[in-house]
Amino acid sequence: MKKLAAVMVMITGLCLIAGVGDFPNWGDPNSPANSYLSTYYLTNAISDTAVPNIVTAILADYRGYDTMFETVVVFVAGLGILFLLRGTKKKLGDHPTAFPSSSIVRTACRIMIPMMQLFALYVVAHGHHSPGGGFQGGVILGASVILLAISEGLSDGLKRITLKNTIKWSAIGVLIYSGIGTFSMLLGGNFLDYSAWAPILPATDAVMARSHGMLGVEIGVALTVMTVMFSIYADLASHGQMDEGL
Amino acid sequence: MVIQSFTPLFAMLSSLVAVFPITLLKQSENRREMWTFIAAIIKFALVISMVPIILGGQTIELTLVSLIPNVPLKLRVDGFGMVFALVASSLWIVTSIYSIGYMRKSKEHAQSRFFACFALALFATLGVAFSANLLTMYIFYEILSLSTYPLVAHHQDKEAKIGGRKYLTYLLGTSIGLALPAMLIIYNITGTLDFGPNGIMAGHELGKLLPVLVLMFMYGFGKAGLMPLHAWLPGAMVAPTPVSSLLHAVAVVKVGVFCVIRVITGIFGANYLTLHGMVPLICYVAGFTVITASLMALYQDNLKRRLAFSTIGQLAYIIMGVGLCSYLGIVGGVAHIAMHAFGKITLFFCAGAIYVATGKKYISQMVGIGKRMPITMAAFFIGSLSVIGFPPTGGLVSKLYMLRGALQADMIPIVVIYLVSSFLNACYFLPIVYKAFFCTDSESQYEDKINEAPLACIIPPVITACVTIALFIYPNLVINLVESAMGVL
Amino acid sequence: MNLIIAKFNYVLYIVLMMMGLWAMIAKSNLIKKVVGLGIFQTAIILFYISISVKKGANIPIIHHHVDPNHAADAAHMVIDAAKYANPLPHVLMLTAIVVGVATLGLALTIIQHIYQEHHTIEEDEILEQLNQ
Amino acid sequence: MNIAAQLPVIVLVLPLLSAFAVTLVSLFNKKLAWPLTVLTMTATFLATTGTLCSVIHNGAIRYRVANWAPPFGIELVIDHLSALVAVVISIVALLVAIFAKETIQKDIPNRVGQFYTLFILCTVGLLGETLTGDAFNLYVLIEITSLTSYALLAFGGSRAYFSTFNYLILGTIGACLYLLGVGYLYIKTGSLNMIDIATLIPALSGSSAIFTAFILILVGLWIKMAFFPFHGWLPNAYTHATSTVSAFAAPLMTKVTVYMSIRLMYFVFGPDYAFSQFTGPVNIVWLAVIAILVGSYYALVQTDIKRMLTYIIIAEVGYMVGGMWLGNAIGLTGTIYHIAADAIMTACLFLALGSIAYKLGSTKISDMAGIFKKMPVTFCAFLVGAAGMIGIPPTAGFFSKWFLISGGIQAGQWAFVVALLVSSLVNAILFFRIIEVGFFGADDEDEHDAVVVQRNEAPLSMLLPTVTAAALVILLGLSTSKVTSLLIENIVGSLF
Repeated sequence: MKKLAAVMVMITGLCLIAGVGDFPNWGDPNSPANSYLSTYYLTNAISDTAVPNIVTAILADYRGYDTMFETVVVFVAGLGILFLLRGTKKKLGDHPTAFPSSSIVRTACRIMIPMMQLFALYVVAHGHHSPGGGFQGGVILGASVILLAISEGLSDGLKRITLKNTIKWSAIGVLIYSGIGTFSMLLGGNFLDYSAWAPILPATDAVMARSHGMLGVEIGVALTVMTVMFSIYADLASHGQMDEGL
Repeated sequence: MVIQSFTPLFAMLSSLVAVFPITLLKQSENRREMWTFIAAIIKFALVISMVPIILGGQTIELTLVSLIPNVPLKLRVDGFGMVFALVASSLWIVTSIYSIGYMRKSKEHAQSRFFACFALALFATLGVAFSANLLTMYIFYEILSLSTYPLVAHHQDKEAKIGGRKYLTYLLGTSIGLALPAMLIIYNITGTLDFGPNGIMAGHELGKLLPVLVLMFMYGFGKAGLMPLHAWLPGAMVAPTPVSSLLHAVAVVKVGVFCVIRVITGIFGANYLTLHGMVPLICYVAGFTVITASLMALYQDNLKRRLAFSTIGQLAYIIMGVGLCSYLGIVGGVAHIAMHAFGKITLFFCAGAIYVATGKKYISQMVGIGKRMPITMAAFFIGSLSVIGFPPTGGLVSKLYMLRGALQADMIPIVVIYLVSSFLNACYFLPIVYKAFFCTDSESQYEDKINEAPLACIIPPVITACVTIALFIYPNLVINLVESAMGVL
Repeated sequence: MNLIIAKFNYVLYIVLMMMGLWAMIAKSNLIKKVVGLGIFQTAIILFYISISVKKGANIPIIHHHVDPNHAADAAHMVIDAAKYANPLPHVLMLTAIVVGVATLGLALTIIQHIYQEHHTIEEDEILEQLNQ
Repeated sequence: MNIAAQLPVIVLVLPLLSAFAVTLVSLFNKKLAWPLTVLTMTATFLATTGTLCSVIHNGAIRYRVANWAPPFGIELVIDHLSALVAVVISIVALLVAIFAKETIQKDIPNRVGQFYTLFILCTVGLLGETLTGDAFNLYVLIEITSLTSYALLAFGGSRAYFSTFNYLILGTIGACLYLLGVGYLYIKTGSLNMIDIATLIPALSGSSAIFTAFILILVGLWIKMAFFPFHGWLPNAYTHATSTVSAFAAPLMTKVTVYMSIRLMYFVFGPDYAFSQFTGPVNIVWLAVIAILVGSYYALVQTDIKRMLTYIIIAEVGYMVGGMWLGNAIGLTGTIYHIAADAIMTACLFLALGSIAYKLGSTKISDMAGIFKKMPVTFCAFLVGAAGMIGIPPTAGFFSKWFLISGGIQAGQWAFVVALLVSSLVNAILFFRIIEVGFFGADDEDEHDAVVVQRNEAPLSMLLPTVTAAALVILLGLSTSKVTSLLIENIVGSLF
């Protein structure tokens, strides 16, 4: 069995490498991948969307449809894990129910958590101009909550964000994203066409409306990612029991 | 002349619709059987109403839905189909009377299922008779196979289940494994499946594929019971006698033969087959079955099994007659569907009546039975005369046609086969009758007292026996219909 | 030769991928399989990201000194695409990362359940139990 | 808002939004989850039907999401093929949604909302896969369907976990290979839009990278559709899942993946490219033949109906892959028609079996004794589905076989023709084994000694979708000509 697997892996690898010979050289600025679509994005994104971070512009606008489903993937992961783990009565094994944590850890975390959250908000909000965005910010936010659960114990963490709330806010996060898209439809544009928002936003032309729309969806993304990250942690750490874990 | 009319559809649907009241009225036997009757009579009346049109040289057509490019679900009534439909629908009425008597007397279970499936089978039979193309015919052929399966396995004991399994294995196996690919090959070559007056193959040279296709069709419609794919028919005799009589003497087996006839006349075309030298192939394959089945019938002690082998032989007769591809052969073959049907159903009715009255199944137990059941055995005698082809019965007429057809086609060996098998027929039927009536008192297993089966089991064989004689006197009833179709061809 | 010198990155990632694939197929420990899955996905992410590399290019954030509130000015800006790396693969891989996280989470959940049922995470032992 | 113009995206957005609505609503009132799901699925069904009508009348639709011109933005492409598949998905999803009520209420009363959310999102994923015109977007949607189906399939009891884990590993390998294939394509073409790539490929036809991409994408999808020799995960995963989930996954997952492979093979690489790469000894049709025979063989040795059906699915995948590799119009017609026919037939069988399992608690053949008397309507529906699988006219299964065999004859692939016929016959044996037991009781007991069984039909919410599916099997069969002339000919005609 192992030999067969080895042969299969070798064959797959050789096939893949055989295809590589035909690639353009690494870093070739004139390769099709680096010149065709990417040139359009690099040269037009600012005038199209007024967002200098091209990655954000593509992520939330040109390929916003992808990103919406990406957020759905996050949501599905959170919900799916919850669905599978909640309601199981059995214990996974012995893990300490009372959580020993030293005051050094707790104090350090107390200082770190607000800093992290502040930074996370910056990452979300400044995604247009610097590396960052909803996913990145959401993950940092989620990490801060997980840190809380680690330092104070899971049940303490769950007091801040209850399980019901994680489900609720993760759904609301995706709903914000898809809702913004749907609302563009109601305003007469295509789905996710934020420029349709221009007439109802104050002092905004179609290009800026795209920029604002992106901020909206990034916030939705951040909400979902944060709550799902915490929910996954809480589920896995306690095997769905939501008691003291880890 | 082609007439558009819904009559053939209504004729088919009359029995399909009856399935619902029959299944729903489980509690009340009388009302349930009344529905069977009403459906049977309506069906017969609708079929009869079309006879004058067909005799007038016209055909009736009706396109229902389009299924595949160039192949719609389409009905077409011509002389051939008419003969078959007339036989099936008239005999359904008679069989209904008979089965009510039989089923009640022998206190069968699941009678609702029985009558419902029966009605469904008749729907499919008429569907085959009225099909305008091969696909429509195939559809109804398969529906018939499935709807008769519960009838075959009706007794639900081990024997019945094995019989049912055999039944389905042979019929589905041949139709899916042989007929379907053959049909597809034809469709791919010609782009159509409509039965044409002279076939649809004209202009297409098949070479070595042709004999293969012919054989695929002949064996693919396994209901025709050509040897060596005949074993399902004796196996299916485990079914209650009304089933054996209507379905395995008339509807199901004749559907198989009818399909082969349609393929020979409507798909390949008689001229095409003659031209390509396929006649001997068809005739010898069928001829082999005729002789072998007759010989095997001689050795059967179970009366229904003997009848079954006789049926196999007679079916091959018909295929042989049509396979001659001569005018008279085809007329004789199609007419034989009707002639044989009435004769053979009489025999089955009698076998069932004997079983109901005495519980006896084996021929060796029937010595002297004529004294106890004279009417039944008299009908049996007339029925066997018709199957043998002896005057004054309809069987003679069609056999003569087929014999002349063989001469017309210059197939002397076929003439010999016909004669030999008639002799064999006589050999396996007449001794039964002889022993039933003319045995010495010491041999007789029955008292002299007349003790017939219930009236409902006696009237049907008498009626059908009378019809076989009537068909001898007025053969034109059938022959004209067939010839009207030949005129179209 | 060109294959190794000019495209060594791709070859490297493929080797990495195959290591992951090997772990997924041949390892008996379920956690190791999941680790293999992670390696495989990460290698693909690296593969994509290396597509976006341009010699001498910077990250794809446009240096501009236009007031973003007056986007109309931006339209007149001339941007030299060669100065910035290809942004598209980055976007695509953000998705792939997310998918990787989601798959990993679900896989771990299922492994927890498997452990609960069989008290082991060795595939052969589980199969033995299932075949009994 | 111009509803007609937005219809293609409404098909997706409607269930997507309501999935979250179901989550939120069920946090407060769990009883609302089911009606809301059924309502959503009904609306989705109407939307897909509307899209189909619009495609029939006005031709293919290309919808620009966010109003960016392709290839820069993502576009949805709704042609006759994707509209057809979308309608099939929405029909099956609607039927299963109705069916789910009782079983889910019984199995997981406290997680109803989560179940329906995952269920709707899985449908969204499937619909998205059919409608999208972007190669990378397809990957995201494949993952949405996969992740939701992992979660749904794993929830099915103790044995389900391990089988789902295997599915997860293999499914991820499949999806990753697809992703890698898209990467290879992207390197060579620089584009992700399917139609755009299709215009770039002819110039690159000799490239080994494109060929590798082709193989990667094909193999990736084969793993996901359980095509031989990658079929190992499917039987266990579908057998151990609960009946509702398998009734949803079994008809749709493999079929939509087949659709994707048609889309990529014929509309991205193009038939010319695909067939020029595989000529001579390397012939995919032979693999399909083996798949059909292997599936049929393993189906024969099963004693559990559900497991038997899963092996039939493997054989059916062989039908479809074989049909699309025959390289002629009628074979592809057969494959496309079979996507619809097989989805509905499989749904019919699994729904009927789910109802039986709900009442009986078993899906073993030997436990089916007297089932006809107990659940006549359900069993009749099962019979219709079985007739479809065997290929008895006028059910839809007959016509798909008709086209596929015709295609095989035209292409001269006699092995494929024989394999199809053999599999029909094997199916006949399989189902008549069940039918015999169902009608007449098990072998050893005599009918007259058997206990009198009371009629004990499944609840209406299960009966209704089952009977509808059975009716659809026949209806689709009778409207074959319409489906082919209105939809499939448009697709196939543009390719051959």
